[in-house]
Amino acid sequence: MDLQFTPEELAFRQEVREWVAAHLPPDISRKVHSGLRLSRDDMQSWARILGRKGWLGYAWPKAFGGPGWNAVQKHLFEEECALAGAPRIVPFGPVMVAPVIMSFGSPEQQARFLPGIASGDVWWSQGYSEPGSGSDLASVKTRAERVGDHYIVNGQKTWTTLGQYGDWIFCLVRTSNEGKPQTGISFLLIDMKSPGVTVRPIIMLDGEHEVNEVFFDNVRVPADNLIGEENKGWTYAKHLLAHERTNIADVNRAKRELERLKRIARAEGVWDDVRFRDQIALLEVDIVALEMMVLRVLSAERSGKQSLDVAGLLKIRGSEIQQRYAELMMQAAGPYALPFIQEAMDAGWQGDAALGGLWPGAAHHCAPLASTYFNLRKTTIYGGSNEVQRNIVSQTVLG
Amino acid sequence: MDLQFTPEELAFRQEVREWVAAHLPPDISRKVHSGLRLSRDDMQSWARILGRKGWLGYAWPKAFGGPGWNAVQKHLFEEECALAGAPRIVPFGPVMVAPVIMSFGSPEQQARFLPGIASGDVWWSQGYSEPGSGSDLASVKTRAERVGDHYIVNGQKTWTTLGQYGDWIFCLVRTSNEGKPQTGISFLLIDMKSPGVTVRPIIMLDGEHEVNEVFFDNVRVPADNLIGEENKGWTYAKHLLAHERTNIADVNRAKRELERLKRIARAEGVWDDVRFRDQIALLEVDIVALEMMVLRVLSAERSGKQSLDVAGLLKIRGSEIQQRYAELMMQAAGPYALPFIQEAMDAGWQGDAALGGLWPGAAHHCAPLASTYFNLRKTTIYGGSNEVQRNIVSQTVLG
Amino acid sequence: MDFDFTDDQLALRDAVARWVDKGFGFERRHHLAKAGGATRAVWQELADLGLTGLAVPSEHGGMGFGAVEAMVVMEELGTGLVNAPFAAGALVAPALLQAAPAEVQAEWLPRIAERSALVVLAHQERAARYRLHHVSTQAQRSGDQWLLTGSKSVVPAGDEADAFIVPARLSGAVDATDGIGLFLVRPGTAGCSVRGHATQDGARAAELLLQACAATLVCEQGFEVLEEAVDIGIAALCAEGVGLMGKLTAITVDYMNTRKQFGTTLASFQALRHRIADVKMQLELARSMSYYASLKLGEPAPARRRALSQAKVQLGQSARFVGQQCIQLHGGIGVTDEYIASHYFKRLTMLEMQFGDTLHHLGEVSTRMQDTAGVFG
Amino acid sequence: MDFDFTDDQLALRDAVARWVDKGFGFERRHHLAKAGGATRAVWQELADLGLTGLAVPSEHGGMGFGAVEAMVVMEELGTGLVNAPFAAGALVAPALLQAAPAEVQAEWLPRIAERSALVVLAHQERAARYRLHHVSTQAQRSGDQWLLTGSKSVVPAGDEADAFIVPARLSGAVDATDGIGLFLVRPGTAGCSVRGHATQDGARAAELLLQACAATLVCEQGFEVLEEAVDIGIAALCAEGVGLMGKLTAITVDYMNTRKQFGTTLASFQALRHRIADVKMQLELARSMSYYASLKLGEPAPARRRALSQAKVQLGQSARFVGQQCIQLHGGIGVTDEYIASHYFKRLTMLEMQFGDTLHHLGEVSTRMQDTAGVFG
Repeated sequence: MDLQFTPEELAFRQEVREWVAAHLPPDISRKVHSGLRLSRDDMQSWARILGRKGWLGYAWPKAFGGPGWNAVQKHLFEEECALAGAPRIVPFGPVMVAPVIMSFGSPEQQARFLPGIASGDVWWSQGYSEPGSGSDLASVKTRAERVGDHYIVNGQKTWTTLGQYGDWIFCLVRTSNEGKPQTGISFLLIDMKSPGVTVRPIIMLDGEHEVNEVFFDNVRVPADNLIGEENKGWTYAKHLLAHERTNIADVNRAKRELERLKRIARAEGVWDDVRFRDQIALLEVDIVALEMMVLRVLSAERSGKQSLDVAGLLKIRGSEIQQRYAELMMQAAGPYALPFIQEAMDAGWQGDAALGGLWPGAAHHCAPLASTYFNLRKTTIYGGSNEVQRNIVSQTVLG
Repeated sequence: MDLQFTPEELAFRQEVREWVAAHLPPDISRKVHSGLRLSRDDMQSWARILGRKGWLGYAWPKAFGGPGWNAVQKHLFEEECALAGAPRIVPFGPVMVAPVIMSFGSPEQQARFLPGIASGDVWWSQGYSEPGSGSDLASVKTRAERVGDHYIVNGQKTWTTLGQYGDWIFCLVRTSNEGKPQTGISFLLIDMKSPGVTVRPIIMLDGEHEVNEVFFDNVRVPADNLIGEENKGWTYAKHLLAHERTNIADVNRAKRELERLKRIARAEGVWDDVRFRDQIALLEVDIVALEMMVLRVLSAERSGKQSLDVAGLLKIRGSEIQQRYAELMMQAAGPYALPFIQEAMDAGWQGDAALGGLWPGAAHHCAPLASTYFNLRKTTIYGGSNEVQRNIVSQTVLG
Repeated sequence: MDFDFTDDQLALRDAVARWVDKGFGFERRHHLAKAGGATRAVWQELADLGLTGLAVPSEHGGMGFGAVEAMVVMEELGTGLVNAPFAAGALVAPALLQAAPAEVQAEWLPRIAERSALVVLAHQERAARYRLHHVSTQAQRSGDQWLLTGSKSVVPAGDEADAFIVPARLSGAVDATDGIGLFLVRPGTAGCSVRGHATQDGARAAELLLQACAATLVCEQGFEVLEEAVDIGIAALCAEGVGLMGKLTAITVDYMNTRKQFGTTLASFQALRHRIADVKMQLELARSMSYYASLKLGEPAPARRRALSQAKVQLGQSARFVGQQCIQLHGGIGVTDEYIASHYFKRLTMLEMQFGDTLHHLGEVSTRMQDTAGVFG
Repeated sequence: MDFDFTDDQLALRDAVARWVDKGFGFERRHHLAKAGGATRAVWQELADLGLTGLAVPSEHGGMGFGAVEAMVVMEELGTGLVNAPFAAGALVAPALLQAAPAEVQAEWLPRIAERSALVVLAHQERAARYRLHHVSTQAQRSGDQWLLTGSKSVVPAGDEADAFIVPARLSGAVDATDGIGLFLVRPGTAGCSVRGHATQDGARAAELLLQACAATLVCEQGFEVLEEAVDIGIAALCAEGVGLMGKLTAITVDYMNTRKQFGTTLASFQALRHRIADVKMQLELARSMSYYASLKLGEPAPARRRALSQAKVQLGQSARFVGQQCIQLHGGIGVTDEYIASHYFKRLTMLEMQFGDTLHHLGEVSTRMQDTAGVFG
């Protein structure tokens, strides 16, 4: 047992740290550290920078052009990116669909799709959820009918994160109504520029356009775009979910945000207020405990000696912690959390210069706090709601 | 709307206060205020004092010799008794079986049983729970077979509080196996001195003998002791449960114990510790809110204008508050909560005089604190566990 | 001891409820919020119902109603998610103006009651957090007039108001309770700049900058009046919160009884049923403490302050739990702008940051604790 | 970064587990507790296994094992609900004696390792609460010997110990960190009175009264040694707590899968299933922080103290939740003396009141917070 990283791991971390420091655009990291709005360009330019280095697919095996890192290295890479204020990698391409294509796609599909994912040039979206499906993902209603060498797709997906930017979308579609709901699902890749695809925004409670509805109206999709076998899509989707790793806990982001919370608490004069400070101290304990749980998983993954089935716990705890730091930041702002000035979410916003510019009370850092709190309510709902996660955890405990 | 009591109510309270002050034996109230062990004599002597005044059956209508008080008067009486440090009235006779006898018993049964209950001379026990029944009270297995003018009773009851002192016990017994479980239950009064009745102690986690198992081995019970009709006992039992009132919240006791917590916090030097004091402040808010909820119920009961179906909420909250003040008292004691010296639960215990007597550190008031904390874990389990109460509350909310 | 409402109070409740039903549906509310926050139009409609004169003494043309009537109205405004500055303009401002000279009262109170003037308290300063006695805005006498210099933040409906009541320091250190005067300032006066903005809960507020701005004296020793007015504001928030929570709970219950997952309604899952039982608990505790808050407003300051802080602590705990859980019980739809539940949630959240948050008032409760306990303790 | 156990550590764990399985069942444990608390007999059995020498340096006949081995043993002792003073005698005492002069070490450490002497820390004073620097017991030089006067409370296994390590004040105010010496006191010395008593968790403790009692000097500046030894004690409690919680959870899971209510097992009720998921969460968080506690023991004092306080806060939260909920999930049987779960609950509860409670350590975490965050922060 050892809490320290090996010299090799430390050297690896140092290499990542220096590279990130040299390549992450300062205007982007400034936005991330301030909780401000990221544009499509912000996200994609960072993806392309990583892509050029070969690190956008940082979890990919060497056979597919990835760096072939082990679990600890992946974690250290994630940590360095998070602490440096890099945008989170938009996961739908490199983290979600790519492993499915690697495992179940044909060599032709791999050659066709993986390079664009690895470079960050092609933006992928996820087409799982449908209106009414909620936590019951297998209740897929979007139909794909085989007609000659095409599928004709009709139906609707929803909660498609950043789908307004999507070039391609991977979808669960229903190709059969026989048997259990899970057995008639196929995994289909769809070009979002195809005729009949419509993307409509869903505005979230914080006023932001982050998710979408995607409609399919007689969309013709070449049969070549089917991954693996027809009606086996649920298997591939489960494979994908099983590969969601410790990053589900988002503990590195939590560490960065805890540091930000401390800065905000200082600026708002509550750092020395014993009651407020105790709340930060409790959160700090929560984050250390979560990080230790993540490290335990990494150690178990690397050594293979002990299995540690705590993915559900990491999701539950990680999401609760995200909500908690957002809540404390908002409460630190006090009355200055109340204003709602959407423009203030953009970096460089100066507001009305007549009153000295900036946010009311000139408390500019307070601008995104309430919105972030509202936004992060989603974390206990998406990715398998925390209620569903508790079902899963109790299954492992009670049988 | 008015938070003040009427002059009549205030005069009533004053009358009760003065009477209790004059009649409650100081050695008993000292034990109650210190959380020490009450003997059978302590409980029964207070019951008899109340009985002589006609106040043991304080909720009884005038027709049966009660004072005929309204809901507010009953509450004020309970409050004055609690704050003065009177023992809780052992409810099985005057509060539980008496209303059933009044409503469903024959005039002969009323004449035979009520006087002994009203005077405090006859100690009643409750025979509802059985091994394995838990929260599912209708799963009664104790059988009563009619043979001539007697029932022959066989089976076992459990969790019989203070059953070791019982003269009589009212029981739910199974007289039929037909239909739903609820339909074959009868309500039977059994003399505990009958041959075949055995009482065995259950020692609780705090080391105290508070509850018992009661065994019935071919016990002959005169059919005259049947209340109402055979197989209708579930109806009577439900009537009894419906008459459990706001006292279920035990808010008056909570007020008394909060005052004691403050005294203990002072003595232990944590009254001025902002962290500990905040915990007391939070509990104080909880208790005020619970008391307001109780008062709302009383007002609704008296006026009949608005109905307020919050019995489940009162049970849940009241029990949580009891557990919380006990926990805070224990934590206030700090290391002095650790010793377990059973004799110290008796008033007047002086311990080993060689070391100055009394509790370790001479912190005598710490003696019962951990035991009380352990003991009160029962409050969220008994009387319909808080989980069952949440089922009931959700039924009223969701249908 | 009586918690029944009188027939008049029930009629008042019905009047507000009818106006909400007929004229203030979600679409209008949503539209107002999107357009940058509620406008004077809604305030005007409440004036037309006679409600703005609720707390104005009858000699000034108001109804001279008390705390219970205010509570009844606030609860219904909460139920309807009405984002008009009613508490600020119709409850807090009249309480402050009670301390004003007769001629100031005669000038403003009838206009509040009858012609819907909107007067609001502008007390929040940058470094004050929730401490009412932290006042750095300076008041200086210049000839026969008072000049104020300083700035105030997040003034409710600040760019729609006809006047501000501004605490300003006549003497003493920045956090002394003595030496705080109350002044009336009109927008448009030289040296008074107002910058309005929308708020997270669909209303408006403003940043107020005073630079040697002429002001009318309300009273020279204003701290106790300020405290009492803020307590009135807290009671109003408590009642509004009860309305918000009650309606949000009802919306959630409806959703749970219709929305299906895994082939059955949400309402059939025991874990969710227990959650709604806990929601009901928090709602009823908050309602109990809202009654308590309103009924304690007439007590002497120490008992009143303690009670109002207790109530705000309960409100904070209940609003947080009910808001968060009702959104969670909805799932995805609960976090969208198009669905009404998220707007109830946002307003419930913002109650926390007004007139002192839960930690602030927990501190007040802790400081003011006595040896006794309970409602009458 | 590696959380695997070595084969030797796993063998150590097995050895303790086998002893528990064979020789320390619930009946024996229950009997010992009823008879007034664990006796030297259990300590002797642990000595026979070689465990009392775990932390004693090899030059004194011990195994010289480190923090991870101590954690492994404590976790198993927790699993087995072993009420012997192992942490006090085998972990905390050797840490304190490290600061002693060579001859004192040579006298006591081999006896701890080989002949099962029981030496315990006696530091708790009436007014100190959890502050280690609050020491009012006085040490005075008289000729060539030291005389101690004062009293110490709730000394673990105090009436079964062969010696006490007693912090006493050489100089300074009652709460100064300077001027605290450590002394070794033998029971039976003139002026040393010991009054033993049972504890809530089935062990024993004692009240120690010193009246000009002759004592051996361990070290004159003892505060830092004391702090480090207490941190070792905290890590031991964390590990024991993990063992206790793990086993109590397993007992509860078994019960839920067998006990029927309303015609079905408890394990089929979703509300209870979610509760056990939350129990599992608290267990795994506590386990994570137990690792953290042990692995941080070797760090410099500021980082070590911060980490150990963080771990104790987690232990407090987890032990409270797991203990309370596992009892609740059992229903009535859970609060009886005859059933093993209640004894796990009582021991878990008492962890809170040893070496500083959750609020105390939350204060430590708060005071020691830095700008950075996380395990390596």
